[in-house]
Amino acid sequence: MPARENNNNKRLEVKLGRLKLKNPVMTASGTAGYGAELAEFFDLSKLGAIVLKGISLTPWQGNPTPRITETRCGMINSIGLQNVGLDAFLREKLPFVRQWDVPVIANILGTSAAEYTRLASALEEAGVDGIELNVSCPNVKEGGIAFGLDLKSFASLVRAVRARVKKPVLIVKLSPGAPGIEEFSRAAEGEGADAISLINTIPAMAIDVNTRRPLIKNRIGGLSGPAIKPIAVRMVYQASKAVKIPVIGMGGITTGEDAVEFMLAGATAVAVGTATFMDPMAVLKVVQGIGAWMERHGIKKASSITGAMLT
Amino acid sequence: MPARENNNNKRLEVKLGRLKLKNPVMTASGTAGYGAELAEFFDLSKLGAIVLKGISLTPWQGNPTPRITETRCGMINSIGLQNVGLDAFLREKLPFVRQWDVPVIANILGTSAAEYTRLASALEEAGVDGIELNVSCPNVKEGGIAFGLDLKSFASLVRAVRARVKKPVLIVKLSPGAPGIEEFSRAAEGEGADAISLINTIPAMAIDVNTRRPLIKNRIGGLSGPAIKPIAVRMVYQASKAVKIPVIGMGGITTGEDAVEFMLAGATAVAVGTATFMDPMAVLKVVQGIGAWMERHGIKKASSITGAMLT
Amino acid sequence: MGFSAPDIALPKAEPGQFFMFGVKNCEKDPLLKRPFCYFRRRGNTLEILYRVVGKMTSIMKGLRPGDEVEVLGPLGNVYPMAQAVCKTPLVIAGGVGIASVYPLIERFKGSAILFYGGRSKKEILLRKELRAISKKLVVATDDGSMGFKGTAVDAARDFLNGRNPDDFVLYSCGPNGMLKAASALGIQGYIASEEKMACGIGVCLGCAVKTKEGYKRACKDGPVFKTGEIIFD
Amino acid sequence: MGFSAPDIALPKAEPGQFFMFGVKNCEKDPLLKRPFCYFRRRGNTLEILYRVVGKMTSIMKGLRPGDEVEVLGPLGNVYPMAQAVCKTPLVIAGGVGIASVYPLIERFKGSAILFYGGRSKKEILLRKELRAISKKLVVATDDGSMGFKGTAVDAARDFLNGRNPDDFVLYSCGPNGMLKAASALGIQGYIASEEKMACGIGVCLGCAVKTKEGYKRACKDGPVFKTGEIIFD
Ligand SMILES: Cc1cc2nc3c(=O)[nH]c(=O)nc-3n(C[C@H](O)[C@H](O)[C@H](O)COP(=O)(O)OP(=O)(O)OC[C@H]3O[C@@H](n4cnc5c(N)ncnc54)[C@H](O)[C@@H]3O)c2cc1C
Ligand SMILES: Cc1cc2nc3c(=O)[nH]c(=O)nc-3n(C[C@H](O)[C@H](O)[C@H](O)COP(=O)(O)OP(=O)(O)OC[C@H]3O[C@@H](n4cnc5c(N)ncnc54)[C@H](O)[C@@H]3O)c2cc1C
Ligand SMILES: Cc1cc2nc3c(=O)[nH]c(=O)nc-3n(C[C@H](O)[C@H](O)[C@H](O)COP(=O)(O)O)c2cc1C
Ligand SMILES: Cc1cc2nc3c(=O)[nH]c(=O)nc-3n(C[C@H](O)[C@H](O)[C@H](O)COP(=O)(O)O)c2cc1C
Ligand code: FES
Ligand code: FES
Repeated sequence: MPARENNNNKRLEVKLGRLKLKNPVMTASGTAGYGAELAEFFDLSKLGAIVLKGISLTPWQGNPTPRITETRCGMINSIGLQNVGLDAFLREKLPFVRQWDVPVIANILGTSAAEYTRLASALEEAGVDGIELNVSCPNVKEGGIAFGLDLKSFASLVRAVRARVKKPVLIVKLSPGAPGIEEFSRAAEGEGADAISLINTIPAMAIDVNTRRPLIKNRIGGLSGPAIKPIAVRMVYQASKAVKIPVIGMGGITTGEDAVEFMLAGATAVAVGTATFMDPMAVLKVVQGIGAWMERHGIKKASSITGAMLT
Repeated sequence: MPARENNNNKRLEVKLGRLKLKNPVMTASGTAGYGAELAEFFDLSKLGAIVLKGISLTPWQGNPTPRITETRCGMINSIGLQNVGLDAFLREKLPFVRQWDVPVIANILGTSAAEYTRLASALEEAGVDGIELNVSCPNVKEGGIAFGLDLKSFASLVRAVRARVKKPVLIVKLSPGAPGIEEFSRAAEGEGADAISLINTIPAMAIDVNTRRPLIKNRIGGLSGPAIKPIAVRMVYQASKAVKIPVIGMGGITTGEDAVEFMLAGATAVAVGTATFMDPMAVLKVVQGIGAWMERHGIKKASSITGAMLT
Repeated sequence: MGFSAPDIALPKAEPGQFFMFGVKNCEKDPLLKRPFCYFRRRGNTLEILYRVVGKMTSIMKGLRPGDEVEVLGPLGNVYPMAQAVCKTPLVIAGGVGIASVYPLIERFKGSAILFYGGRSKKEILLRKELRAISKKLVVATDDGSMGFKGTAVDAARDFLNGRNPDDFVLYSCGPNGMLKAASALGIQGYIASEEKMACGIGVCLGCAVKTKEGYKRACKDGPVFKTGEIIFD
Repeated sequence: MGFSAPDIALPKAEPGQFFMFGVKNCEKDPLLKRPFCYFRRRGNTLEILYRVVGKMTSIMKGLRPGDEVEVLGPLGNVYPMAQAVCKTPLVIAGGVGIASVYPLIERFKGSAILFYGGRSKKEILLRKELRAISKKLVVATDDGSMGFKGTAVDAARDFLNGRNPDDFVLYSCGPNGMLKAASALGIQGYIASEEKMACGIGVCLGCAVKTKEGYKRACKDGPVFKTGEIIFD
């Protein structure tokens, strides 16, 4: 029934500022590469948006291994923002993912406001649909985390990038360690961000008691997955109470019901990260799961789930 | 073999300031009541110390139900520091737990420095072996969390209590949301704390997508259990690098190996919380598990595990 | 479901008590044990009766003979039965609350009157056994698909019409709404609360029940409380 | 362990490839699938060979016929076999690395020389089958409890003494130490890395292998790499 499908599609539509998404589900940066691998598993145009692996001006080689370890209902990673750098990205990666009818959101990181603005300008020119400022990567000293933890430099970074970015929607990804999630959310809104996204991974550590060595070579990495979901839902709730711009929620989503939980808490859209490692089809299953939940609950528009928690 | 047992006991000994513990394992405040219930399951004198449920000057009735919900590898609680208050504690609860040959550590909370110092004075007089300042309960506005998040009021609180407390060891329990775990640790040390303990539960939320209601009546509660262990290990590592006083590690410990992990990261002692809900004998099993690990690894003294992570 | 322990004598459980129940092998998710009422004992096997509603009960459904489980108990207090000597026990149960009152009705050896409610026919279990062990069984379903159409409390109210409430002693277990309504029938007696539990042994204070004397613990001070003791809001 | 899928044709796997393997029913702990080499196929059943070392493998051990599992694959690249037409395949395997080279040796139909090492006799599996499918099998154990006392690479070095390395093509799978030593034998060929993996499909960048051209992904760019390509530190 193509008509029904079409109808369903409309029902799932949400908006991030000027950007319309077919459905509220996107990939979480760093968990879908630049799109090529997932494209072997499903049609990328079924996604609300695809958020690409973080990119920096020059290539970064990343951290030594082991870079990942599983923990109880979660995992720690310290990839270290390994990426091909802006030039190779524009030349080799972006053209590929733009073949699909899906909004492309670039995730950027830098060591100074100047780097962020140069990245943002180049990406706007290249025609990406959205830019996500990663000011919260715990895995490299240079990963912008300084911006993520200090309100003043955070606000001035958002201001500087906003001044350069006209067409793509500007998403600011908050650090879960931000002292005062509400204040940082309001600062991002005040400086003109179109949306905020949270949460990034939470700094964490695990030690192998047999070898007595850290399970992550870099010692500290970022915790993601179902273990952090309750923390993420709480932060999304707090952030969405604090601002009027849309909030993109993420952290441990593995099913449509998890996504609905974030939306009830106040998220307009959601991103799926670690779940893709558990199952390459996870993002798509989350889209379907939201649809199924809406059907069960007689809800006509996905956008009406946002903040609809009863109390 | 009583001789061997004795020997084993000595091997497990650790010190918190002036206070000697038979072994590094204590109950986590709020997860062992005032001792009576666990005493039905095992001999309390087998513990390193017993840390009692937090007490305030006057009785607190606690939060409405539901107060608990399970999450992935963790749980959220919002008990709301329900407690009998200082007077009933001194009259009815303390005498009972003091029957055992085990150090008794009281956990206190207040809404002002004056309340904390009054509690501390009364407890010192009553002869407790240690006092743990809870400045980090996320579940009540009055739970001292303001002290836990602001460095200045935190330091002055520790100073005020320290000035009153002579005999019992003074333990300061940090908030996992403290902006800068190192600074707070150093402040506690600088103001004369004998030890710091961490982590308390992490503010979190979960929503039932069927009823669309929060699974905790108070909406936000505190996350504990194995899910948070990697975050706790990281914080213990950071805190123990920052200070010379002993660190008591907790957060998701369910086995002796978990305890060893915290000790390798830098903890001198550990506390077991949520695991007691999974199995009333959990604390004791952790003691035994540390011993078994030491045997396997040919380690003679538990105190030598502290900070012994290889890199 | 039944379970037995080959090496140890099974503990003696009394009506009203419960067990904390966990499965092995599934690491830390589900994390906590779950409470289930003492249902009955058959030889060396203790039985519980459960409904599949979520994580743990789904796993329990997949268990096979020989699988290991973790059981803590019996826990909690017991339905007082002294009054039932001179009064008629009037039992009101809803849903799987029937598991809690089943051993009680057995003890009353045919003297209990049971009002047993569920949403529909499908939810009404053990009808034959219940009829055999009680003096009178009234089934009530919300949708009228079996017996009285309405709640078990409605059915009990009809029955009491014209009778003296003082001739009866109430025993009730079921959802909070039912306990509240049953308490309002004007019969003295006992109700068993089923608050969510984390520890089951009285240390977490998670299972708080609001009573006239402040919060009490369903697991340690209950699960059985006197009618009128609990404040329903 | 073998698994089959009743409804779909099993995919064709090649030597060197692997599957990501998960169990059902255990909720989110363990969270991630685990990688296991394509070992062999028997009728409509794909087989993997595994050692019990931790969470997932312990659960796998408890699986019973009929239990559902989740399998993704085959994934990764394949041992190139062209050179083995004019050269003799010299295979060095350590521990469960034998699973990876087993189907390769089968393919070589009796032309491969296998050096197979383990800590002790207990770790040496499938000796009969291996002897049957390879031209020559040399077992090496660290403690000398079976065959050559020393590592499989030591045994291979002894064997090569006086022979021309260019007559051989190397295939090796085992712990990093073995791969490093094997690469230093001076024989061109292929080694299969077993870095820890989260996704197995190339998106997490967790399984990074340091190569002359920077980090590569063991799961997508490998697991098979040319000798000399990987930088061991
Ligand atoms: C003292 C006591 C005795 C009980 N006896 C029985 C019994 O004999 N048979 C039986 O089938 N059930 C009984 N219950 C309820 C039983 O404990 C829950 O059904 C069980 O915990 C659900 O576990 P789960 O992992 O399958 O569900 P979860 O995944 O934990 O939750 C699924 C759904 O069930 C709800 N739920 C979870 N725990 C409870 C609870 N304690 N009470 C009500 N709803 C809950 C959740 O809110 C959610 O909507 C008893 C509860 C108590 C407190
Ligand atoms: C491409 C590839 C192919 C593999 N093929 C096989 C195979 O055919 N047969 C087989 O038995 N094993 C194989 N392995 C190793 C196997 O994946 C691990 O043994 C498994 O992940 C352990 O899971 P666990 O949950 O039981 O252990 P965990 O609880 O995750 O860990 C237990 C111990 O095993 C170590 N460990 C975990 N993962 C790995 C890993 N990937 N490599 C080495 N050590 C690890 C941990 O550091 C820890 O010390 C392969 C690994 C890779 C990358
Ligand atoms: C392996 C890995 C790599 C990541 N890389 C990035 C990145 O490059 N940029 C970024 O903003 N977030 C990155 N993240 C964070 C995720 O986008 C997401 O915020 C986080 O993992 C929580 O979601 P999850 O629990 O669904 O994974 C990464 C996460 C993982 C697990
Ligand atoms: C039900 C419950 C009640 C708690 N009450 C207190 C308390 O009164 N005072 C306090 O300092 N910490 C309290 N805590 C926090 C624990 O002491 C501990 O810091 C935390 O739970 C992490 O350890 P765990 O993961 O082992 O439970 C409580 C935790 C739980 C789960
Ligand atoms: S369930 Fe923990 S106190 Fe009752
Ligand atoms: S395992 Fe994820 S990239 Fe290789």
